[in-house]
Amino acid sequence: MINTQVTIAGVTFKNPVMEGSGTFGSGMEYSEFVDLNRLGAVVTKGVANVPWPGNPTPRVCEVYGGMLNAIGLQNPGIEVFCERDLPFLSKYDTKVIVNVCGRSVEDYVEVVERLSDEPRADMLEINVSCPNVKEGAIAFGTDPAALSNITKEIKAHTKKPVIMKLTPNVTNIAEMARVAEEAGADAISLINTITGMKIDIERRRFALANKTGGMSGPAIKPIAVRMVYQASHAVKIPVIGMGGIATAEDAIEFMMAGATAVSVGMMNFVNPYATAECVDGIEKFLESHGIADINELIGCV
Amino acid sequence: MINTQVTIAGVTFKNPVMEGSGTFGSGMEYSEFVDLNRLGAVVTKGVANVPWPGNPTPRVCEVYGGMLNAIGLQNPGIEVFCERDLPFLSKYDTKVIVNVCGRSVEDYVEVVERLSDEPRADMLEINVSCPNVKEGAIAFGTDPAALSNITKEIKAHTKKPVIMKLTPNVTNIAEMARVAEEAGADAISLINTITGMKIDIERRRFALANKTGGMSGPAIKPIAVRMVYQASHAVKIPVIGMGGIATAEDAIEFMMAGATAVSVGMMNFVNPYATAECVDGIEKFLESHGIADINELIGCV
Amino acid sequence: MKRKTVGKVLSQKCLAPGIYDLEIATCLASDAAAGQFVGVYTKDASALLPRPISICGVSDDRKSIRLVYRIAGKGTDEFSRLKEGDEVTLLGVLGNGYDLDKIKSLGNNDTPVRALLLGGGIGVPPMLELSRELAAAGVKVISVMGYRNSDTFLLDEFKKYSDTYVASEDGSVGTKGNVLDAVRENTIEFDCICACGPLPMLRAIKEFAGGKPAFISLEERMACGVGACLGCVVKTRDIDHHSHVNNARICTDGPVFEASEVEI
Amino acid sequence: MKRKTVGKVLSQKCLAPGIYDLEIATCLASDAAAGQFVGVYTKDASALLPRPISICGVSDDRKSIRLVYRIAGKGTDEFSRLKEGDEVTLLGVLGNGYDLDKIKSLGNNDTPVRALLLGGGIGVPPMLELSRELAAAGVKVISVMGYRNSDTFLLDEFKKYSDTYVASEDGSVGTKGNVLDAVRENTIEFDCICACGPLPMLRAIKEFAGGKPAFISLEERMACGVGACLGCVVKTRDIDHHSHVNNARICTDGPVFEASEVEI
Ligand SMILES: Cc1cc2nc3c(=O)[nH]c(=O)nc-3n(C[C@H](O)[C@H](O)[C@H](O)COP(=O)(O)OP(=O)(O)OC[C@H]3O[C@@H](n4cnc5c(N)ncnc54)[C@H](O)[C@@H]3O)c2cc1C
Ligand SMILES: Cc1cc2nc3c(=O)[nH]c(=O)nc-3n(C[C@H](O)[C@H](O)[C@H](O)COP(=O)(O)OP(=O)(O)OC[C@H]3O[C@@H](n4cnc5c(N)ncnc54)[C@H](O)[C@@H]3O)c2cc1C
Ligand SMILES: Cc1cc2nc3c(=O)[nH]c(=O)nc-3n(C[C@H](O)[C@H](O)[C@H](O)COP(=O)(O)O)c2cc1C
Ligand SMILES: Cc1cc2nc3c(=O)[nH]c(=O)nc-3n(C[C@H](O)[C@H](O)[C@H](O)COP(=O)(O)O)c2cc1C
Ligand code: FES
Ligand code: FES
Repeated sequence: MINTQVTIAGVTFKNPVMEGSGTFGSGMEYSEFVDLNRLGAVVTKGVANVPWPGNPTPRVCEVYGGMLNAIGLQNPGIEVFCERDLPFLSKYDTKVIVNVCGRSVEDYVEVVERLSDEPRADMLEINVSCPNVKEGAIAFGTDPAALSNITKEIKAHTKKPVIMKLTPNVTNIAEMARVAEEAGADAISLINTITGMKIDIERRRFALANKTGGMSGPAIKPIAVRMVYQASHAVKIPVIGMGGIATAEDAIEFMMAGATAVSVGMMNFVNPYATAECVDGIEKFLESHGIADINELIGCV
Repeated sequence: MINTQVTIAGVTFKNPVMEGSGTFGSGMEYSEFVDLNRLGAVVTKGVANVPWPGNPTPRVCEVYGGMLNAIGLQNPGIEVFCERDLPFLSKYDTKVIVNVCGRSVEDYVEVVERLSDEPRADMLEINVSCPNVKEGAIAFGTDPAALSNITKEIKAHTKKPVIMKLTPNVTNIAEMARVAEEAGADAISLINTITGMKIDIERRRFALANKTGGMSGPAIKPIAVRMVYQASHAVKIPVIGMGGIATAEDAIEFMMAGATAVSVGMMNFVNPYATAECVDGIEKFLESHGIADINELIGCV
Repeated sequence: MKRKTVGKVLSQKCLAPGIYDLEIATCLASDAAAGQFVGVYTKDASALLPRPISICGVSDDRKSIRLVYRIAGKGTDEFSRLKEGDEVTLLGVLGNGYDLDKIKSLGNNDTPVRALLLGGGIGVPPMLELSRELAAAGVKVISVMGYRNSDTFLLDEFKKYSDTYVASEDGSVGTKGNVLDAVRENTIEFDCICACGPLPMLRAIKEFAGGKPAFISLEERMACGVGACLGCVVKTRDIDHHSHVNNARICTDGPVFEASEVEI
Repeated sequence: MKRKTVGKVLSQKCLAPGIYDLEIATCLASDAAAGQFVGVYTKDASALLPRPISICGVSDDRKSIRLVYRIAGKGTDEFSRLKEGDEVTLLGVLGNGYDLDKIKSLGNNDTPVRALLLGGGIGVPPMLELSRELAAAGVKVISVMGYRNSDTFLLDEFKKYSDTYVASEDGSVGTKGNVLDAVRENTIEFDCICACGPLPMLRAIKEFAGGKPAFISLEERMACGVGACLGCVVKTRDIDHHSHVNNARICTDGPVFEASEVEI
């Protein structure tokens, strides 16, 4: 029997395959394509204390080997989320990681507290790295002191395990990982999108209404792998790796770099079966390589 | 008559198309493919005060839409450079930008001083951003104080216009641009490569002997465009933009983002005619769009 | 059920400069209806996102769909080189199409409902499948199709299902001007409007419709096509059921909306 | 003169499991010589760098080249699907091949020079063109080709130009073992060695050659293929002429080196 289970902060996942917050809705849309029971976890779209309308359109555009998005964290707010999305997810035998966004520490804390009594939320992922909202969410992710502060505040207000989702738009990812760990984070996830820009030269206009957007997709994978390697070697807490994962081979590359679990992000849009295919492919890889326990792969390079 | 000339720090280029340091040797190799007289400038491979052997192999690997390199700035040292490469380049009616690397401020200063009497070196580009040498060259590019210091030192030791080449591996590129400007840089160029990593999952080995390498190519273009936009809007000195440029359209996108000139880097390897095709394509674009002066495009978005 | 699936090209022809007509054998045909669309994947690894293209026709045996599209960039350029027998990967069927029951319900029992179909430019093709479906459902169809110049396409087929009028910007065929100019010129009467075309045209139609229902098909940049990414939203009059922030998703809540419901 | 140019596939066949033989009509054929290589471009936008593949043959009319390669990843996999008439983009001709004049000069006037050609695995193909050129130049050629198992390829052709011996790792054909085992087993005499194959084989040959000249063809990851990027270096005994740091560029200073000059 091959073991594909991984454990993060006491929560055991049947396999290390999740999807990137914001690329999978709350699972509902892709449940037509993928049996959600097969996933290690469903990571929900970022949710705030109140509904957020997000940014003006165009919000997405294609770039070489990837895309830019500036959704601006449109979300229905925590109430609708708890009433509709969590009950939907509770039908499935998978873990649920709720991604949380906010404009201020208080916003985050409000959401986190509201979720404390929701048994269906297994873990919280704190998005301090969205490059697409003006109000400073990204500042939490780029300033070590702010990251430390918000991590501590959140930890003080919830008993659920907390994953801090880091931004790649920093000089020193290892330092940010250490700051999160020291402030009490139970795990970190990375990378969020890298800030990019596209210009429509015929119209002399930005391709996105927001001017800049977050880049994701296979094009950013080498940067993500490097950061996962650097971060996971800087801390003892587990790392969830993502950035351009399309196949089981990509997932394994992240695990070898040091990730305990992995997320498929924009490649869901390109291949709605990508998460399930990663699960299958990882099993096949373990089998054909005679590896009894997936945990052997973590950081093995 | 359409004007394609651009001027940077008093040096006038017949057109804004150059190539990225290290991707074109000293022009010799590509002179079989491209008439160097057609280029705005030839930017030479980084040269140090003494010969550098560079890193062990494998030094390069392919990634989605780009490549990683960890050449480690192998170069024959400034003496051979002045005796062989500069005389070769002086046969051509193009500007020569000499890219300079070093391990310490003194190294840089030594090269810069040696070049002061070389009339064939029109400008100096100071590489403070190579991610592939251990000795800290990158530290000059990621630490504002170090960047300021080295810029001032170099300016104090040469009368030639100085371009500071910035690294994208920073949290705030606008700040780094401002630091360079305040310290006296005549121009800035960006982006150098982004640190990335690739793992060969079959062999459980890093694809590069150096573990990490600098990523270049079309995959990084949106990040480069964004940084050129941010940097050029933060300073008054001209910006030379690069990162994934393959076509005239790419070049124009960088100019619209704020670049006064542009460089073709790894795409020379994919299309050895890329620089000349950019020159042609830009002319055609100006013509078909009724633009009399290329300077109109700079930062027009 | 939505699927990503590989179809086979049955034929492709060029209808007008830059306009192509692609017939694809695919299991998606069994579900496809007027106003819906598919995502078409390129084979170009640099261009990963599916290209949304509307259903222009479904074969009678429901085994193939027809896409009519304009070359607008690298994806559609690649598609234009597809040949009989080539494979093409599709995501679909996507979106809510035109609500035929609603349209039928607009009439009274005596006279058939009169649906005015307005298509502008590359908004013409989806109207063809709609005209066929409406005609089959006993609705009286009046089609007014607008083109830039005399490079018209699909007109003969519209005539099979509808009274057909034409407008062209340069006046070379039909009414000189846009589709609404043609409607006015021909004093066409109708109970509802169904439209697809550029945003300014849709805005004008929203205004023009007055009290009558106008079903318009919207476009926006899309990533997922299935309602997950929230990339393709349009502002709505009422709170949307999904995000509760007056932002409907064009790919799933649309692309067809009642004009009065959206702020365009 | 080096060029990037589009060639046309004349034929492709599979020689052994995973080994393909591709004949391409291209202007590069006029300059190509044994030991040189071309960069072959994929059509896959995610895989941009040219794949270095050695010249396995040049047609008599110097209008086409022949490449024999093993499927090793996504580029070669794509190439294996090329069919007659397809276009393929090449960069070439690259590198310095074997120095025929030098090899010829190794003999005395009475007896012809005896060149021992050693090819291992996918190092076999470049030896074929070399055997042809050497034979044409009046050199006596002895070929010893090593394979993993009985899936040999090109052997019949070697026999046209040379005394031909075989080694296989599993002993299923020829000498069981590697090419040097076969050389010893057959007590082959020679004036020089020309070799291409995996690094351990080349290292053993360097040792084995003793005082005799051994020309070996090296491999390294390449980006530009033309000497500009300094990606593909090998440590050299002497200071290299380009960077003056005992690092020669395999793509331009090689890929063929005298074994005594490089540190492998
Ligand atoms: C619901 C819907 C239905 C459509 N139906 C048709 C149709 O039947 N026939 C037709 O010719 N066109 C149709 N379009 C427009 C069509 O999607 C674009 O022309 C096409 O995506 C352009 O792709 P490209 O690769 O050629 O262009 P590129 O500019 O290279 O595409 C780059 C990216 O931008 C997106 N994009 C570019 N233009 C548009 C656009 N107008 N709308 C949405 N995304 C765009 C592409 O999908 C791709 O992701 C429809 C659009 C939508 C949203
Ligand atoms: C001078 C030279 C001559 C060669 N001649 C032949 C030949 O005649 N026949 C043959 O089958 N093979 C030959 N090779 C090896 C051949 O280049 C690789 O097998 C091929 O590049 C693999 O490409 P891929 O896309 O299939 O593999 P991938 O692994 O997908 O390639 C990824 C990247 O790695 C590079 N790469 C992978 N393997 C090698 C390798 N062994 N050497 C250099 N680069 C590599 C590719 O070029 C590409 O840039 C030669 C290599 C060199 C350096
Ligand atoms: C359309 C879109 C929306 C996203 N929304 C969120 C979000 O709400 N919260 C978050 O933490 N990350 C969000 N992300 C980031 C992804 O979860 C992921 O970190 C990133 O896209 C990199 O992975 P990828 O390259 O596989 O897409 C979003 C990404 C995309 C493409
Ligand atoms: C093989 C290689 C070698 C390089 N060497 C240098 C160098 O010596 N000095 C330098 O400043 N930049 C060097 N660079 C960086 C390029 O000049 C350029 O900034 C970067 O590659 C981004 O542009 P691109 O995406 O067009 O390649 C090198 C890049 C590559 C790919
Ligand atoms: S395209 Fe993703 S929600 Fe519509
Ligand atoms: S591959 Fe660039 S120097 Fe050899």
